[in-house]
Amino acid sequence: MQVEKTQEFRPKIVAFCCNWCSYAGADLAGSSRLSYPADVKIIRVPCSCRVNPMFILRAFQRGADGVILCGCHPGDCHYTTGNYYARRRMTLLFSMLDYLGVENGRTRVEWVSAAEGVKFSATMNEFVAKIHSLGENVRLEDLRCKRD
Amino acid sequence: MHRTEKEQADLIREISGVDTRKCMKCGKCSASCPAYDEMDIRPHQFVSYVQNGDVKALLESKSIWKCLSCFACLERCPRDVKPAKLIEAVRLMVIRQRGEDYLSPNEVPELLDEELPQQLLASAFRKYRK
Amino acid sequence: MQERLVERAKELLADGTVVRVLGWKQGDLGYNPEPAYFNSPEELKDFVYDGFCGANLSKYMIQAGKLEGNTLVFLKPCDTYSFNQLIKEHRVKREKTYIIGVGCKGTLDVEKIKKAGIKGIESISQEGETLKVQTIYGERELPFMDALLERCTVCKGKTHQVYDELIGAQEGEEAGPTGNRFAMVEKLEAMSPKERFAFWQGELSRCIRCNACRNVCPACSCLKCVFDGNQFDSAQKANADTFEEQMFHIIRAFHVAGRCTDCGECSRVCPQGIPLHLLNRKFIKDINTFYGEYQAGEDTDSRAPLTNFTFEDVEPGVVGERGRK
Amino acid sequence: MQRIGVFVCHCGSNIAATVDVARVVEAAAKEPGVVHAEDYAYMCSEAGQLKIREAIKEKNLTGIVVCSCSPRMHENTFRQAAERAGINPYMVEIANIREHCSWIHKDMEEATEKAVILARAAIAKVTLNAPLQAGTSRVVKRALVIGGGIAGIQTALDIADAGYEVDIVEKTPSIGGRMSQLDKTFPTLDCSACILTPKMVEAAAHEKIHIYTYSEVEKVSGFVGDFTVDIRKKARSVDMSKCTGCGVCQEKCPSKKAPSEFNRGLNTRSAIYTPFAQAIPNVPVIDRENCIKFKTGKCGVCAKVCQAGAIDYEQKDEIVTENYGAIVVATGFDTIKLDQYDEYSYSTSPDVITSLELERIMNAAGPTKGHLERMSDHKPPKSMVFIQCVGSRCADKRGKSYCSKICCMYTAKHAMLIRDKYPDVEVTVFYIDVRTPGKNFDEFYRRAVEEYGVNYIKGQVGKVAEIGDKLLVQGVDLIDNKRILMETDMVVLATAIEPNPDVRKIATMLTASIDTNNFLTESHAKLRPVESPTAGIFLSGVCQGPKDIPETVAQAGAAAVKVVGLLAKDHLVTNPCVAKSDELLCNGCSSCEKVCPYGAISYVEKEVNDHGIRENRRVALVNSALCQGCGACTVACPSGAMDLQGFSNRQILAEVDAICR
Repeated sequence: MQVEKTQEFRPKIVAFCCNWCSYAGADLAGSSRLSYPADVKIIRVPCSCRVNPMFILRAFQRGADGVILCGCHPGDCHYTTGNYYARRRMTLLFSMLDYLGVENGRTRVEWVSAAEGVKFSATMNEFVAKIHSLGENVRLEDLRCKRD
Repeated sequence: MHRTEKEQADLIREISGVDTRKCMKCGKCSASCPAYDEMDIRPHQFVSYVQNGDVKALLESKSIWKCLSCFACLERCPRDVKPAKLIEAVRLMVIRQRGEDYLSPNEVPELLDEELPQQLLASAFRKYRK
Repeated sequence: MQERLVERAKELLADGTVVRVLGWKQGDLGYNPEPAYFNSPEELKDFVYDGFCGANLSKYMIQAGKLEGNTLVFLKPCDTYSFNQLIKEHRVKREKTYIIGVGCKGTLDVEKIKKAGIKGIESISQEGETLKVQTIYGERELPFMDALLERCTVCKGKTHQVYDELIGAQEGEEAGPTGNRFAMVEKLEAMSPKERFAFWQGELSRCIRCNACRNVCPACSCLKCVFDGNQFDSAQKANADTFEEQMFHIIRAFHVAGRCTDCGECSRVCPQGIPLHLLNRKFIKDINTFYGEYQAGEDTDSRAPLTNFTFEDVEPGVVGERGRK
Repeated sequence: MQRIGVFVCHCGSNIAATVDVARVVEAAAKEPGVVHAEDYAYMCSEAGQLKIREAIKEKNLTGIVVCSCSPRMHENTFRQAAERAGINPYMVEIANIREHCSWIHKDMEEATEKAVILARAAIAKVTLNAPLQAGTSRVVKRALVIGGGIAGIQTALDIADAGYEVDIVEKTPSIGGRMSQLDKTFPTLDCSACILTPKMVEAAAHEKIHIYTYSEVEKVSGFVGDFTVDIRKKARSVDMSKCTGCGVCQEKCPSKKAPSEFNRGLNTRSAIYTPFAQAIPNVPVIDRENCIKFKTGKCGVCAKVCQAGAIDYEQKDEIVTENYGAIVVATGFDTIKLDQYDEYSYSTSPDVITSLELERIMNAAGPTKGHLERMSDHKPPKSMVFIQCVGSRCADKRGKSYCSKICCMYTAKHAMLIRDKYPDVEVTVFYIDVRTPGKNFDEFYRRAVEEYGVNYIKGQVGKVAEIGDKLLVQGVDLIDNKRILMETDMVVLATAIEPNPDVRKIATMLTASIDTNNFLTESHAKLRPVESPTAGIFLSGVCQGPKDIPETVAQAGAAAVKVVGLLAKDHLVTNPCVAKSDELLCNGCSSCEKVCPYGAISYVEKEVNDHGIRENRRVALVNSALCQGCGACTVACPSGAMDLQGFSNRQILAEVDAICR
């Protein structure tokens, strides 16, 4: 699925990828030339359990339109258990954000293995499409931090 | 509206939802086909003809009327190509060009008899109605 | 009851069991007793225990544990959950603490009394289901239930989780009013995202970042809060705009998730009347739904939900799926 | 203040064709702290690295950012270059503008814009980098090989020959694996057992090799250089130290109805059994599910006839705990289940068999003593049909998407052997493509056609039906474009292979990654084909992907070399990107300790000086030798006392800020 480009809205999307599975999956998507929109920028973290809710909120505060966290499939964590903790943390955090009225589609967790370049690309395409449908994030941006 | 053969091939792909590029030319569709010997253009060739934009031959082919729509080819295809859908799409194009239904539900009771398999009826509707 | 507590405190001071008492002291107004140390029998003359003694003294025991000698602390049933949780987190010293579990009839919300039109409050007394309020304008009355703090209308029980002795209470006592503590959370969940956003925008934009919620919270026991430090570049922002308060309150609620006993102190002390407990209760409700019933402070050794997992835990996508229903 | 240099790689046209590198240089140069920015065709080349080293020296750089390919490719290269120029190797950050940018975007404007942002994020991060010092950890000079097939045996032999201790853990009662089930091997037609058994014997006799058969890996902890593994030795019910391997017990065992695993269920075996004659060890096991003694309490014949007194009905599973420096996975494969392929009548007709079953039928030690016969009536067939690609190259859920690689060649082998031994038998092979890349492979296939007269027909078979005692094969000849309906006596299905189903459990224990087909993932598809991305875990044989015997043996040797390279080290340099606790901020709450998978965090009571206040506090202490740097603790810590070096809170936030700017 390819996302249609619109002139007016270029979403800012932060993708946290664990070093061992998802970052490698993204590399594989790259070497397989499986495209996804340039709006997605990847931050490498050692494990999905390294992602502090603070990082996600900060991204929103700075004007991110969507944040996605990718890690190894449950059971396949390089550090054995990291993604299990990440799964609980993110479930609760996303539920809280939803409770506060932040559209749920702006946050996502996806498990992508090092062999799943196709899934990585497909996930990013879907996620960007979702963000396009939600439009610009106006609810969470801290206007003081906005720079033009 | 006049379409080029290439446009017609695209239309067949669109109607059928078949991606002809997925075919690895193993021939299992033809090998599975109970109407193979009746056909002038065989199921595996349908895939290839559409892929190559050779639609005119398909439209004139008698195979589209010989296909039983039993879907054995569709079930057994290792690549999930669905040749039966292609044949059906070609048939549909022909029927649409003709502009009229050849089978009306009102005529059906008269045609029915005890021996007739249900599948034949379903297949007839697929073939002779728009 | 107040007299019995003072008497017992004096005995424990006298026989050297403790060197100080942590309790509530008469405030400058009739309805605001404050937590205080009493270091001698004489000082205990200002000791007070009535319906306005809502303050949860558990957190003060962190400091008390660092002082010389043992401390006597009075804990209401729900305060003991906080104390237990602090034991689990190695923040208080059980061996340096003498706990008297005090009976509790429910604590009062002065804002509700004021809203009922009662002003100039001097003292209170309870007769049956009625609260009698002595004011400078004479005696006034209102139903006791109508004056309770929200948290006491959903009492989590009158059983002390940890104590050395009980006064005015016994084991297995029946809980106070037990309403559905998640009623408001459910109501919010049923709203559209837009409505929810508007609700919280309205509530949280009143926040003045006085940090009272943080300072009173027994789970917020960090030596230095991340919002005062530079590790996250988040120190002491002012409430100039939309997201800073949300960020503070989300993170605060997240940090206490699975550790919060739902003591309700945050909402009680908020000078702006923000229902902060609704954030904590959302986490509690989700934890109960996703990972099984869990009450922080019920024990001192279980793993908290966020430092635990099962292989079959729900996926974060559950939030969206639930939303579509 | 940091002095940062930014180096933008063209990667030939890989990056430069889609990203305007000059603009990236220009934009990077404007970032705070950046004092040097340049681009070069190949930053990873010696000349490119020289540019980095020179710039570090000339401009007194304190940190560098290389905008290039994935850090998984060249992070180490650039760290070493930095170190050679005298700055700490951890003062290097990579902006991945190839895999994550130029290769996936087509629009130059868009890609350039993104590359600039990625560069900014890396610059923002490196500004906050601090020099890190790597520590060291020990290397246990012993390796574990999981799986005792040809891959495992070869790996173990090569490691042992290099002078290191190796343990093999094999699930079944004997080593040997799939290769022991094969009759002949392509393209030379040597007898499989003749070339395998000497290796089995050599492994068993090797003083450095210890073999645990009928055993499974139960638990793995630790990390590269120092794994701790629990091995479950399943109760054999036979004392290995007493058994002489005389075989009387098997002969006398009254329960003989258990299907023989070794013969793929084509015949039966006794309840006390060795899988095959050349089994190593030559010590039987009692299959308790089929043993009358275990089922009813009565019998005990084997104990009575055993002269050595080796039968031990009371034996229990035993757990052995061992330490290893490296672990090799060699768990091999099985054929897929065919219950979804009704059209080939495999489940209904005994004369439709898999190729592996045919191997057993052709083998002199097999169920028919090597006589080619139908399993239904034991008559010799007059004609045989081979069907290729059954379950391989399938897009549907019934089969596997990949080519199983070995089927074309073993089918040619079977066809040839049958035509050689039974010239009267007509042999027809239905194929989709014949794939013969390998030394002497195509020549072999052509011999089958030209010398042995095997009839190859292009076209997949649609249906196999039972007609009386015959099989009716319905297909097409795609070249002649004609229907084929032929009666035959036997049909052999070239069934797709899949990784041993146990491998998923093992991969989870090892935290080794696995793909959607359950093949273990290699660290790099081309350059590190025998290493798992998890350090210290190596791959041997089909567990990594379909392979024939020569490839398996070659890979087994390669895995052994990698293991030996690891075990030869005195110590390992550890990753310095580990957690670190700020004792002034630590509350002593133990949250971090609870989520640490390595037990690397402990608590100590110690006096701290908090801005003049001296007091005893309970604070977290990270053992940097045990910590692997996952960062779970950093999020569990509410006060932010716990941070991860190299991926600190502030570094990640700086990246977030740079991206959202």
